[in-house]
Amino acid sequence: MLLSEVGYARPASVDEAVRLLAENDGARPLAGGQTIVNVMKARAAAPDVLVDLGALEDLRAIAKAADGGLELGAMATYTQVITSGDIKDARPILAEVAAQIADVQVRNRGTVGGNICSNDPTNHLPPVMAAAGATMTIAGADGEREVSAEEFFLGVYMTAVGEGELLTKVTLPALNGAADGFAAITIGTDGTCIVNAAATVSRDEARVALGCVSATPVLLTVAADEDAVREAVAGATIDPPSDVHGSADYRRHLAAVVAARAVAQAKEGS
Amino acid sequence: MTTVAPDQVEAPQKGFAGTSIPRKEDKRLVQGEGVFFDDVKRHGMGYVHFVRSPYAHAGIVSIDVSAAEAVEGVYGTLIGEEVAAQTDPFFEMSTPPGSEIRDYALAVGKVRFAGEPVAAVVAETRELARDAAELVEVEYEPLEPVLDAVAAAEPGAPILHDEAGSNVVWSGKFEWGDFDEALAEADHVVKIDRLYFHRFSSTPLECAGALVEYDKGIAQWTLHCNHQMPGIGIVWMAPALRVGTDKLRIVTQDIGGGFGNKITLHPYFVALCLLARKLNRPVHWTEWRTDQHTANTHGNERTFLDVEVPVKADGTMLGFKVRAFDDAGAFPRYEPLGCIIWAQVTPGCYRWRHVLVDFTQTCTNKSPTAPNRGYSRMQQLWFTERVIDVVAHELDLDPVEVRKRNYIKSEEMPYETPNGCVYDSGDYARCLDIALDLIGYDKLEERRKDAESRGKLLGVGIGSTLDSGTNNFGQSQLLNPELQFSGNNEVATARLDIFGEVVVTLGTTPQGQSHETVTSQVVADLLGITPDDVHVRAGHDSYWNSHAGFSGTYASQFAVTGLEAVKGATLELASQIRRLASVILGADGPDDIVLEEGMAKRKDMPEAALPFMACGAIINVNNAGLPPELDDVTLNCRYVYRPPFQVPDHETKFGNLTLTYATQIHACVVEVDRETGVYEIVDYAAVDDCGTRIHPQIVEGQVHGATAHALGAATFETFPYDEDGMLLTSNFYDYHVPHALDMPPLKTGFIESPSPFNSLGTKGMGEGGGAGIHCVCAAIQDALRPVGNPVVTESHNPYHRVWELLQDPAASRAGIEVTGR
Amino acid sequence: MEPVTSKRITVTVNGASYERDVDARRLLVHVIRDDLDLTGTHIGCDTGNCGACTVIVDGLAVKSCMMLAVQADGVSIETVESLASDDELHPLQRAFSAHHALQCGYCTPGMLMSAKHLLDNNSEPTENEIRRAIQGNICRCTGYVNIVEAIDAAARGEVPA
Amino acid sequence: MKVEGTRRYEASRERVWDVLNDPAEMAGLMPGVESFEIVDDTHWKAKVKVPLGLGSMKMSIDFEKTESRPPEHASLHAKGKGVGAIMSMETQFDLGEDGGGTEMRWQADVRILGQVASMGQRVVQPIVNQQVEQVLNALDARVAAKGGGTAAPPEGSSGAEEGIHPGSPEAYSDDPKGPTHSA
Repeated sequence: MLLSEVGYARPASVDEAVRLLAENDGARPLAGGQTIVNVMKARAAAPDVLVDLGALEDLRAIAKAADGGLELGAMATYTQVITSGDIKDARPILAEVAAQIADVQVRNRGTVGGNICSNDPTNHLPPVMAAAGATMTIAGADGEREVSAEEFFLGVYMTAVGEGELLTKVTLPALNGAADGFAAITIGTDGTCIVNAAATVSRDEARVALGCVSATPVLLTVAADEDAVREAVAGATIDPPSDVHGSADYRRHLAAVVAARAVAQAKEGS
Repeated sequence: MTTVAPDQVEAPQKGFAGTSIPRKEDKRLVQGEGVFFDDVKRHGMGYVHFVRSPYAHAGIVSIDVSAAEAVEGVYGTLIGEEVAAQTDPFFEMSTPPGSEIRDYALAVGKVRFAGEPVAAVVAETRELARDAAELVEVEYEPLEPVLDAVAAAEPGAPILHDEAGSNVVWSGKFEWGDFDEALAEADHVVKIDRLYFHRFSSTPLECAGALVEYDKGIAQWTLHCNHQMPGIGIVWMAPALRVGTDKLRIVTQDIGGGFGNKITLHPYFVALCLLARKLNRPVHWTEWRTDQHTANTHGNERTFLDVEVPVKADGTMLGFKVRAFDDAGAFPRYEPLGCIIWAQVTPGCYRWRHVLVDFTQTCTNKSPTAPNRGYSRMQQLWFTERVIDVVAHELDLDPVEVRKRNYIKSEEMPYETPNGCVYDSGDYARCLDIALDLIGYDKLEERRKDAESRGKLLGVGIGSTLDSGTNNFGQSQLLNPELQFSGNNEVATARLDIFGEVVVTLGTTPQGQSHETVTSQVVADLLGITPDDVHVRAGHDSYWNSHAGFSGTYASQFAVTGLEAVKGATLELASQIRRLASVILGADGPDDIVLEEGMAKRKDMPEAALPFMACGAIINVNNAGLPPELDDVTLNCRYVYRPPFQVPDHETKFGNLTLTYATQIHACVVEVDRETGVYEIVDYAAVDDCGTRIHPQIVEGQVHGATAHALGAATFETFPYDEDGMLLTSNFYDYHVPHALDMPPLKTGFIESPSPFNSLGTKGMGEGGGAGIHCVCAAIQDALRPVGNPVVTESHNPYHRVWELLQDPAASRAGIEVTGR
Repeated sequence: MEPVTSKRITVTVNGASYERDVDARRLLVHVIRDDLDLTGTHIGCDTGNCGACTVIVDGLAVKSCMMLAVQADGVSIETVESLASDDELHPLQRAFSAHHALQCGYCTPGMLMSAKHLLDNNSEPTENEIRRAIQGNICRCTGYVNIVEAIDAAARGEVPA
Repeated sequence: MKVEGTRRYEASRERVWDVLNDPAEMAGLMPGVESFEIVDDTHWKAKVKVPLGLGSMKMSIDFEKTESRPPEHASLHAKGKGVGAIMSMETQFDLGEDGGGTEMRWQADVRILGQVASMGQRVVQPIVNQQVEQVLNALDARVAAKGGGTAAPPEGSSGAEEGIHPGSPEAYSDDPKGPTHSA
C-alpha cells in the first residue's frame, strides 16, 4: 500500500512526454495506473520516474479512420470505448470486451494503451488486437513508427515500446464484412481471465488469438470451422502456467473451447 | 444426564421486540462518521511497519536494525530478543507436548511461517516506516518446512517447536455409544478413505490494527482497536506483559467485520504495547490485506481419514468412525479449543448414536488458525453432510429421503446427543420441506432435461447446519483437565441518568450485528419506552466496567448472553424505579406501579405518575429525606448473566457444551457445463430457525451474509501453499471474494422454535451459513452422477476441480468401498 | 519541466478547496484519510479490488487507492461526507438504512458513492445494471441482497422521509 | 520452478567452459547488472536492477560454484536478496562434444519467496522464463565474442524457448534472434 519514492512529471505534450521518457533512466508512462500502481504497492517492481499522460487530451480521441477502420487514442478509457458510437458502428467487439474488464471504477480510469502495454498475460485487449490485426503507432525521439500487433507483444509487461518511446494510437482495419468474437473463462462473473481467446473471421478464414496461455497472445490462422480451430489450438505451441485457478492441462483444454466459442460468435456476426 | 431444566419462556409481549425498527447504528455509518480504529489519530504518533519472514521455516542467525534506526524520522524498533526479555510466553491451553510451545509477540530465535513478524520499525510516516523496514538486515538459516497436518504427525517430520519436541499440539480419542454393536447391526459399512475440508478465511473487509497509547504516569495502556473478544484478549496479554489486567484498557467503537479473525490479535497488540512504552509515544499499526492473508488467522483445515459408516439397507445411519487431523498452523493461539468445539454438534442433525473419533491437531509452517465463522462446527457438519450424501448415493437412495429418515425429530427435543449435548428445539424436516418448496423440488426432472438440452448437467443439493451458540467453556477441561475455564458470561449496565435518559453499556464488541438496535428493543419493552429513548453506547470500553472474562462477540452468543445480561440489568433498573415511585407516590408497594411512556404510574391512580426525569433527579441531585429502605436504590444497575452449565465429565467427555442450537437448512440447484467444469447456481434457498426473532430484518441479513461466505469458500476462496510454504492467494487479486454479480438470487424462509433454555427464547445464529458449502458439494455430486458417479471429497470445488471429476470420475471413487452383509 | 518527488496540489473536496504538499508516491486515499481527516473513505485491500475507497472524481466513480494524489491536482472530489446536506440524509442513505443494506458499515461509504455514480448516470437501472455498478465494491456482511434492493428503492424514489 | 533446455555452440567445449568458469564473465550475464565483485574463483557477488517491464527490481545476488568438472559439467548456486523478494537458484550445465561444436544441456530450478510471489504465479513463471532466456542470450554473445561463431538457433523443451519472444525492449534490434512466438 506504501510505494517507494518515485519521480513524477506531467508533460503537456507528446513530445515532452517522449523527451522525459528518454532522458530519465527507469522512466515509465503512467496512464490509468490500474496495473502499475498495484505493482508499485507490492514493491515487486518499481519505476524510478512516472511520466503522467493525464494531460495529453488528444491521446484520448476515438475516431473513425478514412478506410472505415478505427483510430483509438492510447489514453482512451474503457468507459469511453464502451460508450463510443464510432466503436459501436466500426468494431463493436471492443465495447463488448471492454465492458468485461474489472469493474466500473477501473473502467473509468483504465486505458486501452495501458491494457496492451502492461500486457499481463490475462489482459483482455492484447488477444483482441492480435486477432483484429491492429497496428500500434509508437512515438519516439525521431518521430513515429508503426508496429503490427504480431510484432508488438514481446513478453510479460514487455512490448515493442522501448525506452524513451510512447504508444500514442491503435488503429484497427475496417471490418468489411468480417466479424469479431471473444470468449473467456473467468474467475467469477467478469473476473480475471483463466483463459481467453479473440477471433476475427472473414469469409471462411479465422484469425484466432489465444490469451493466458503464454507470455504473449498466440495467433493462429485457420479455417473458420470449429473442429479445425480446436485442432489448430491442440497443435499450437503454448506453455500455459499452472496456478491456483487451473492447471496447465486445464488451460490447454479451455484454450480450444474458448477459441471455438470466439470463432462461433464471429461467424454469427459475419 | 445433565439436561438443564427448561425454565418457563416468557413470550415477549408484542412490543418493539419482533419488529424490524430502523437501526440506530445507521445514521453515523451511512455518513462515513463511524469511528474505525484507523480513523483515530494522536499528536506525535508513530506508524509501525513489521518486518516479516520471507521463509516458512528458518533459524534467525542475526538481526541488525542499526541502518533502519539511523534514518531521520525513524522513532525506534523492536526485535524478538527484547520481547523475550520483557515478556513471558503466551499462556498455552494444551497438555504436553502442546503446552511446551513458547509463543511470543515477535519471532524469537526461529521463524515458523512466511509473513511472521520478526521486527517492528516505527517512523513519522507510513511510507517511511516501510522504507526503514527494508533496511533491517535479518540473516536466516533456511530449514525444511512441513505443510501438511498428517505428515507433520509422522516421525522424522521437521519439528517446528524444538522445546515441545513434537508437532502434535493435542490428540485424543472420543468414544460414545458402542461402535462395534453398530457394525454388528449394520447391513452395510460404507468406507471413505479421505475427506478434506480446505483452509480459507472470511477475510473481514477491515483488516486488523490498533492505536496504542502508554500513560507513563499510571503505567497503563489504552488500545483503540478492533479486538472482538477483549475479555480473553486481556487474559492472554496481561500475564505476558507482566501487568494486572486493569493496566490494559481496550476501546473499540466501530469494527469492520470480524467473523472470528479478530480474536487472536494479542501477539501484535503486545508488540505495540512494548513499542508505545519503549518510545513513550502513541504507536499506530494498520494491517494491510496481504499481511492479513499471509499472517493473520485462517479457518480450520481438517482432514478426515478412514471413515467407516455402519448403515441399514433402508438408509438408517447407525454411527461413524473417523481419524481426524486438524492443522493448527505455526502456533496454537485459540487452539487447541477447536479439538473439542466440533463435539458440540458431533452427530450433526442426525440420530445416529455410535461414534468413534480419533482426533489429532498438529503444527505446520503455515499461518496460525483461529475461530473463523462456523469455527470447528462447520467442519464437523460438512463431514456429516458429506457422509449422508456419499452413503445415500452408494446405496442408490435419495439423499433427501435419507435425511428425513435420520433427522432428529422435533418431538424428541430437547434431544440429548451421544456425548451429552442438548439440542434445545427445532424442526429440521419442516425446514427442509420449506427449502425444497422454495427451489421447486418437485419440478426438478423437467429442469434437468431442459439443462441437458443446453449441454448442462443439473444437480440439487441439501446442506443442513446447526449453529451451536453460547459456549460452555468447561469443554476446554476435556482437552486439559487442569484448565480453570468453565461456563460463560456477559455483562451489561443500565441506568437512569440525571435527566431520566436510559443509558446502557454492553460487554460485547459488535462488528455489524446491530447490538445497539436489538438491545434498545429489549430495554424499551421492559421499561415501557421507545427504542429512541434508549441510548446504547457504541462499541466497547473496558473502562465502563461492563465486561467480564468471556466478554466479546463471537460463537453466536449475543442473542443469548448479551440480551440476557441486558434484560437482567434492565429488570433490576425497572424494579428500583418502581420501588422509588411507590414510596414517592405513596402506593401500597412496587407491584402497584407500572412503567409506561417514560413514566412510573400508580396502577390504581394513573394520573399519579413520576416521569423518569424526576426519578433520575431525585436519586442523583435531590435525595434528602429518602427512607432507609431505598438506600440500595441507585438507578445504576450492572448485571452479569451466567448460562446454566455444569463442568462436563473429564473421563467420558460427556456433558452439555452449548446452550442453544439454531438451525439453517439450505437447498441449491446447480448447472454444470460438461465441457469446462464451470457451474452456476440457478436456484438457492436458505431456511432459518433461530428461535425468537427480535429483529427479523437483522436475522435475514445474517443469513444472507453467512451464505455469501459459504458460496465464496465453496467455489473461489482458498488458502493453498506451495512447497516452499508461500501462500498462493495472498491478496484479493487471487483470493476472489464473491461480488454482487457472483451471488445467485437468495430465497429465504424461516420458522421460530423458541429455545427453552433462556428467558427470551432466542438463539445465537450468526454462523449457520456453512450449509452453503455442504449443499454446493452435494449439488455437484448429484449433477455428475450420470457421468461416472464421481464422489466430491473436498469442500472446495473450483471449476478446474469439477473438470477433473468429469475427466476421471473413477479416481474420486478409488477411496470408496461398500461392504454388504 | 523535470520530474519531482513531491508537489503542491490543489484539490476541491466536497466543495471545499485544499492546498497540500504531497509526495509523488502518496496515494490519494491516504491524503483524503490522513491529511484531510475525511475518514469516511476506507481501505479494504492492497490490490485495487475491494472498492471501499471509492470516491467520485470529476463525476466518475474511481478507486482512490489506485490514484496518486499528485494525479488529483485540480480535480473535484466527492466523498461520502458530501451526501447528506445539513443533517438531511441523501435518499440513498435513507434507503440503505430502511432496507438494512449495511451491517458493519465498512464498505458502505464506497458502496454509496458507486450507487450515486450509477443513479447520476442511469435513473432507472435494472437489477443487473445495479449489480454491475457495485461489482467493484466487495461487502463481506450482507451478501448484497439488501444493497441491491436499497439502490432499486432509491432509484424509484420509494424511500422513507 | 524448473526450466531446462539445450544450446549448441560452434565453439569447442573448452571455450564455452572458459566462459562458464570465469566469474567475471558469468557475473556479466545477469540482466541489468550494475556492479559485481569477485570474492574468489568459486564465489562472486553482483548488484542487479532486473528490468521487469513495469519497473525494475533491485537485487544483490551471491553466486557460488558448487561443482566443477571441466570441461563437461558445472553447477552453480545463486541466492538473491531484493526488496520484498528472495530468489534462490540451482543451475547445472553439461557440455557435450557435438561434431566441431558443443552441445550444452542446462537446467535451472528457480524459487522466488516473499512479496513478489504475491504477484500471482501466472505472472512470476513467465517473468522467470524471460530472465533465464536473457542470461542464455548473454552467454551466447560471450561465447561468440570469444571467436566461437554465431550460436545456432536454440531448441529445447523449456518454456524459455517456446512461445516467448527472447527479445526485450532493452535488447531490441531490427532482426530479433530466434523464433518469433506467433506463427
